[in-house]
Amino acid sequence: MARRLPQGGRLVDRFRPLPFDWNGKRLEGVAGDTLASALLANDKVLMGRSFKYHRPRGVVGASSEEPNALVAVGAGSRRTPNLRATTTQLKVGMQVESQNHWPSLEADVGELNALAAPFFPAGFYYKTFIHPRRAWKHVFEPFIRQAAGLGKAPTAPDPDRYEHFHYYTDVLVVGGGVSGLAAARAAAGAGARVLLVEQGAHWGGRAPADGIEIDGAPAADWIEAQVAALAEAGVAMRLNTQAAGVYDHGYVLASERLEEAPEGGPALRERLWRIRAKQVVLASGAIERPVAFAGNDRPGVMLAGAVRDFLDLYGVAVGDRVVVATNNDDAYRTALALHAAGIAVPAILDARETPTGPLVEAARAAGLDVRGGFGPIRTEGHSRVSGLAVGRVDGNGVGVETIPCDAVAVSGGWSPAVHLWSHCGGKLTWDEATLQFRPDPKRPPTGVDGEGFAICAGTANGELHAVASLADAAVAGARAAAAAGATGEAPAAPKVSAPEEGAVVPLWTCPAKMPPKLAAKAFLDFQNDVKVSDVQLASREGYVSVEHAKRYTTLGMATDQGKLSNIPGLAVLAEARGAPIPEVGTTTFRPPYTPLTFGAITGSAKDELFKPIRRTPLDAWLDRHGAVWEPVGDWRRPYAIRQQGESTEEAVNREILGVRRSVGILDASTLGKILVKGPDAAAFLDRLYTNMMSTLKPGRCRYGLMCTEQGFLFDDGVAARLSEDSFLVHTTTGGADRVHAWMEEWLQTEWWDLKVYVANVTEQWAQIAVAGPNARKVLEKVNAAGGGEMDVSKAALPFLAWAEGRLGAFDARVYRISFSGELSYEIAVPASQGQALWDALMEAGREFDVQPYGTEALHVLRAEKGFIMIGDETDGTVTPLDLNLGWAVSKKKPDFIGKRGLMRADLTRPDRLRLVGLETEDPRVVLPDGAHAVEGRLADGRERTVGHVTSTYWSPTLGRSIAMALVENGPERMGEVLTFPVPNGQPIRATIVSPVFFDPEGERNDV
Amino acid sequence: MSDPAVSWSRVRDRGMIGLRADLSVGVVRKALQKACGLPVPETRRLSVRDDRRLAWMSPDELLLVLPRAGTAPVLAAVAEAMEGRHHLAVDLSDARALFRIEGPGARETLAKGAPVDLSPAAFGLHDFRRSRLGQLAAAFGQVAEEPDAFEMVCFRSVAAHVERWLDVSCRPGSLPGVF
Amino acid sequence: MARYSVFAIARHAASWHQGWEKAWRSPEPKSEYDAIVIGGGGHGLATAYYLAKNHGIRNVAVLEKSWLGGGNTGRNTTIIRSNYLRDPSAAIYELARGLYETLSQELNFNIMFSPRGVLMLAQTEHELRAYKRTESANRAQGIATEIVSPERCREIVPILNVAGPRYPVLGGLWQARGGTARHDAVAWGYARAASDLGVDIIQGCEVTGIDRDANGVTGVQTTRGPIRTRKLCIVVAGHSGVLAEMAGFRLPVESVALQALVSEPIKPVIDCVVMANTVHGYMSQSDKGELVIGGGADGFNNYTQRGSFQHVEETVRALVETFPIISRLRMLRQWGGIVDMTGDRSPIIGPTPVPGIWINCGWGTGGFKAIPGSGWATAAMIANGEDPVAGPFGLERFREGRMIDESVAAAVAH
Amino acid sequence: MLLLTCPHCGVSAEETEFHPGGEAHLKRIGPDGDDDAFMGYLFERRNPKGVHFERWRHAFGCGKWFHLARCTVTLEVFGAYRADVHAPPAEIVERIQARRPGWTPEGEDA
Repeated sequence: MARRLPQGGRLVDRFRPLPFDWNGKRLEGVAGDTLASALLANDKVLMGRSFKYHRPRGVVGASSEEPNALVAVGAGSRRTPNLRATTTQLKVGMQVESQNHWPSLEADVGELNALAAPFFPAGFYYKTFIHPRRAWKHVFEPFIRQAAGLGKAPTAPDPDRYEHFHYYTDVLVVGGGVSGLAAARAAAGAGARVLLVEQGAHWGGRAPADGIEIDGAPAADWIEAQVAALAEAGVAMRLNTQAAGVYDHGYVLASERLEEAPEGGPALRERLWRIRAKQVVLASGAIERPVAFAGNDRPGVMLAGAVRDFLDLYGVAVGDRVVVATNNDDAYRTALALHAAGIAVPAILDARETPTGPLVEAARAAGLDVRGGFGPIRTEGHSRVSGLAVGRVDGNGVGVETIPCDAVAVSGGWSPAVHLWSHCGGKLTWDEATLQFRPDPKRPPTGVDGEGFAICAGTANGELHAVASLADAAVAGARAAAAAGATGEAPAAPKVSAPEEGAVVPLWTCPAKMPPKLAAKAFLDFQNDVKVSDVQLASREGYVSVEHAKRYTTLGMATDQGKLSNIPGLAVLAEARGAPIPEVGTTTFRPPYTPLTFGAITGSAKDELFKPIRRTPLDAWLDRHGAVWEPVGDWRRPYAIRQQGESTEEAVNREILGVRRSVGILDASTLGKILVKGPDAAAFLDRLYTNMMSTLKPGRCRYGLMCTEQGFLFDDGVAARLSEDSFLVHTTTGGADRVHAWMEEWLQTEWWDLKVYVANVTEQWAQIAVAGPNARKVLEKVNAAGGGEMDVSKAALPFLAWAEGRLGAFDARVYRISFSGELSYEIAVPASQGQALWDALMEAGREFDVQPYGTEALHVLRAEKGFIMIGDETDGTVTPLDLNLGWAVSKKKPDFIGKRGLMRADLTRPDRLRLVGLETEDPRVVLPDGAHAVEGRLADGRERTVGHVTSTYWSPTLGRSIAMALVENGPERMGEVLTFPVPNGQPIRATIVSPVFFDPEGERNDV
Repeated sequence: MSDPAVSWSRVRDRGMIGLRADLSVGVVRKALQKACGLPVPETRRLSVRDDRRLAWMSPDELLLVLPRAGTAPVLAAVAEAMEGRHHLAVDLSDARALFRIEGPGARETLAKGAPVDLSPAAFGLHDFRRSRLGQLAAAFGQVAEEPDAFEMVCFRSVAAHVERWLDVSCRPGSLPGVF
Repeated sequence: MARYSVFAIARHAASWHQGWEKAWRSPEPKSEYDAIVIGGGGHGLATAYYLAKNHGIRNVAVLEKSWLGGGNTGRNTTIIRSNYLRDPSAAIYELARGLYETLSQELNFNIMFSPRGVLMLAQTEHELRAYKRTESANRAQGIATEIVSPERCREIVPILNVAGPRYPVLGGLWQARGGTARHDAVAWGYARAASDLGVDIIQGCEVTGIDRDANGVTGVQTTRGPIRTRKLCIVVAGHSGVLAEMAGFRLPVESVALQALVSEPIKPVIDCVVMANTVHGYMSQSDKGELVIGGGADGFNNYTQRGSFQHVEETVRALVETFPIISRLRMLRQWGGIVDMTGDRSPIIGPTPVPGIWINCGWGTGGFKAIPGSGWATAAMIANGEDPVAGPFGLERFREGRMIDESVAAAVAH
Repeated sequence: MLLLTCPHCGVSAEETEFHPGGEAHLKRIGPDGDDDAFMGYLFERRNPKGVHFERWRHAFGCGKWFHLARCTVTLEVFGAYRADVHAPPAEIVERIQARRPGWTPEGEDA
């Protein structure tokens, strides 16, 4: 059985027990445990169920490569699925559940899938479930979806917090093993600014368990000294920080795991480091490879290195009798460690015919039974290994003997962890001698200067032996520092003494030539249940590109991203294709290296920080007085201001009638305001607007249109000439930033000869529209009350004039412009004065029953007058002429933006959609938004549309519905009736009329 | 409730003037220095004198921050000094919001939102930078050291968002502690 | 070619699946073909299939420089919908959607078309009005879409946050018969069926030059030798400009990176496709249980198949706000594809300045959903010289200014 | 995530501070240009696999537009220069030729 040994375990404090729940049962681990070590210590070897066949699965590795031991931690809003038990630190009271089974981990009915396995080969679902057609959606797929999917999502929003942190460094070292420490020491020693990150909770990695000496000291002591020295040297060091992805120009994301939340209160859970490094040293280590043999997925079969880790780091024995199977020397360390800990190692199966070397001899000397040329053929047992049939690796797959055991420690060799290297384009090269894809130093990921910005170090560079690996790491650190501009002398590489190791031989599958029966039980990708037979089948069917094979079998597409399965799978594919491995190639590794929490990517930008809301100076008042908010661009504006017990619709109608009958006030502060100043300001605006602005007199305003180069209308507004050389350009709310950027673009990149400066002063001003027959009276009262002297009479301030001066107690600019058709003033004061002005207007307006109104009333008021609205009447394909605004498109000007575009064939087409008004036959019926008019049918029988509604409202002023529409030849069809089909109802009939429904002569604002 | 190592406040009594002119011209720089009362800063730097700051915004743009009462006189002075020269000077006192972030943790707080190297080695006294704070445009400069103090301007309409952001980013125990 | 079925599987199971034949033939290229399609993605393979199936043109080769479906066909988020505003778009995407419904049967290859519905969220008044306009246009176009209430949105997608503080959901445009399909299977299924009709599927064959004489195209130079033809169709999303240059004309396209990502697999939480365009994110859940997520594209020319992280960040931020329960879930894998962007973000299908050469490109971010319709219409245009569905997408529209612009609304309202 | 250096404020900053603006050195076609020339100006952008001259704006920084010479395949940046010029300056061309032997601006014009 698996158990905690009475002694050993460098990372655990066995005197600090930590109780936790496993599938509802109370278990006990100790401080320093991972979930995996704690579960093994409790003889919980079965930790999960596989994706497809729901086969019982135990832990295979001891780190981030783990494919099987995925668990859910926490409950409710804090439930986090698919966490690796091997990388999750045990915390007191942790609630842990296994996944993907029903009713229970031990008895999962899904396991029946496994019996049917022969009928579920790779790609079986492409070949089945085809008939009957509807069955896929209604029968097969729902079943598949339920069966798939591993863990369950949380049930409520995440209570915890995340944040981002930007960090810049000369050298980033990824990996805190001895290689990473050596590289960091070299880089820092050379004078570079260094950040060192380690995914795990401790420094030094596995070295202490490997019995090597560095600079004459045991690895553990050396590590302790180095960590202290690096901190002393000012190296920034982070544990529990996973470098997730390497991106262009040396951009690296790393996620730092912070403390889990105390019960209740929100915790800062993860910090996403957004690192920009001049050079990146990848000391990410190497990953041990499993071996594919029949039943190799049975709980108890583990990687030899992991078995050693559990023993050395946590004092946990994975079994009482452990068979070791290997093709290299490193696994002997595991055998020796087990033996030394008093655990039986009945045999070491070595694929090499005559293994030799110090480690092998040490094993023999310890009396261990080393069998050259032998390997694992088949496991026995059900949800736990009970025995291993062993045989010749070059045999026919018949076991010569079955060794009783409760664990098997397997090593198929090691592959450098090159994922981060290849995220950003680093290439790999196959090394036949060491049987590994190594980073190709000639083809690194390149940075902004076109030179490489990453260097692999130590085992991550394919230097598996400690002596070479630390030397390599030191060189890498020094090179990185130099490449980052550091000029200092890097310290000498640490001296390592470690036993010689013999060469590795291929051991992808056992036996090498697998009979189909065994191939169908030999797993490559544990989590996705991809077997040797599946890859062979993919090749047989012509899915021979590695990408095809991967996608057809799903090899390497599980949550471990193929860390264990990729290379063995590739070898099996190469074998099946009869091609050498490098010819078959390897797949591209995509970020992230290990899964990255969405919350961490979001950072603090959630809930009220999700996206900034722009607020006007009157926002608070409006909010207090019943505003119903709507987002407009990045602003929020009041759709209507509701009074007690009033519906929004009632409020809108009241506001409209208030304006028409007496007076209303509107917060127009969001309108864009751009100051355009300089000797060439007028000439510049003549090029920007479709109409003439240079003829505008100081003190006057003019409505203008702006088109794109294509000739499509994109913004409109009123420009006021402040002086000979300066204008104030009003834009739409959403258009302010775009128009400002548009102006800068033309001035900087095309017309840099023009002497013009522009400034976006939108937010400097609070702007309030006062509209209605009594508007002037209100202003006069404000004036009187505040002792102002501005003359707002028609004579002094006629329509389309503006004035600057003292209005009441306010220094104001007052514009006689109207978007409602009423007598109307827009008053601009510095934003800090906005609320005071608003209060003064409310006060002065009380006797006229002044109505604050919102955007919907504004829309209806303008529609009653037939004024267009950018975004309603326009959609990026509408010209000013389509909107009967030809009068605002200069014929005189030789050029303006859009003039050439407007000359193109389709824009001069006679039958373009053009703006008209619509009156429904039944005045009470309001046309739906965007309703399309149909006439006759197209060749294919569909109804032919001749136009669509652009704006449609109930007009309380007119006591009927009104609409504006774009209709083929519309203006030529006055009086004709159009038919608008509507969902489940009689088509609506409406008559084409002028879009100006109210006060066509414009008498009301010209007073 | 914020971390002892950092505190922030909204500064409300400042005026701001946006200036545009060709700063490569010596006489222009002299004229502006005279009108503003402090030298035109070098690229990405800040001129500081008492309670006035003049910030480099772009090759042809400056931002003057000063006591509100001083705004109108300086605008007049600029108009006079730049008479006949192509320029733009405009009161932006109400268009921007000003924040002060101070304490040993100020750098790391800003670095949570700004993609800028804020380490002491890279960002020093009177350095000034236009960048972003999270999703927002922001400009900040270091106005004092030991302890560090930064002043930051953003658009007035999003000041509430920035206040909230600073609240969250200054929570106790949330400083990485690497600067 | 032997038919696929559950019985076939059972039969092969007895012999440990040793007896399966190749899914498609991979012959040596002939010296001449009646027609050549450059590009072994979904659009190219579908074009070849319909040339053979609908028009009896079977002496056809598909030349793929790498592996079938290795471009955007194998890199997209597999959304299938036809709820477009403009008539030409609606026509081709609805043709495609209709063909998708029966494609598994047509090809005898389960492409797993799953009409689980596509919901587009309206999160501003302006967006809601725009979707109402689309719904009305769709009715006339014979496409079944409907405007649904926030409550109904919540019923369809229980994990949806309809009352977000920033952009509450005001309603949605719902196309019940939109959905998703297995992207690789679409390429493989077309390849297998086309091969069965006599089309030569040639992988690892890169076109290095295009031969022409006074009368137009005469053939192509490839890494596997010259091949003669008088009919050439270029269908190489992301690299169209390069091929066009070989043929000697320019295209109004720019190649940019578009990114997508998936989460770790979880038990089903979302049944349909949800698109939240105001905040720039869309999400569905694959049959494997992965949340499949996409968002915005880079704004600069890029051939690296790697996008910039801020787009992933923006998309994830948007979706965490829209579906708050995903905050603790994790991104498993992100990747990029190279997409052709045209001046109006609509595709280009039609003849080119070089007689005998047709182009099919510019699908931007939305090509997968169109594959069957695109192949169908392109094949018809090659065979008949014209086609009502493909017709409006010709190059000349850029000269005339006849934009097919789906990005309705140049600006937001006052 | 590109790392770009603004030639105006000299700062090397994250891509998120910039806005891309498409092909550089376009010649604006006005009312007297013919349809083909105008279509070319509006839509027919260079889309090379390799050296690309393009416009960027330091939108969150100094607000200035500038030109960038960049490889669209490796993302190598050859240099940035001011926006108010009609062609890349000699030192940029030299830098490109040093990095991409055989490349010529003329070739670009093909």
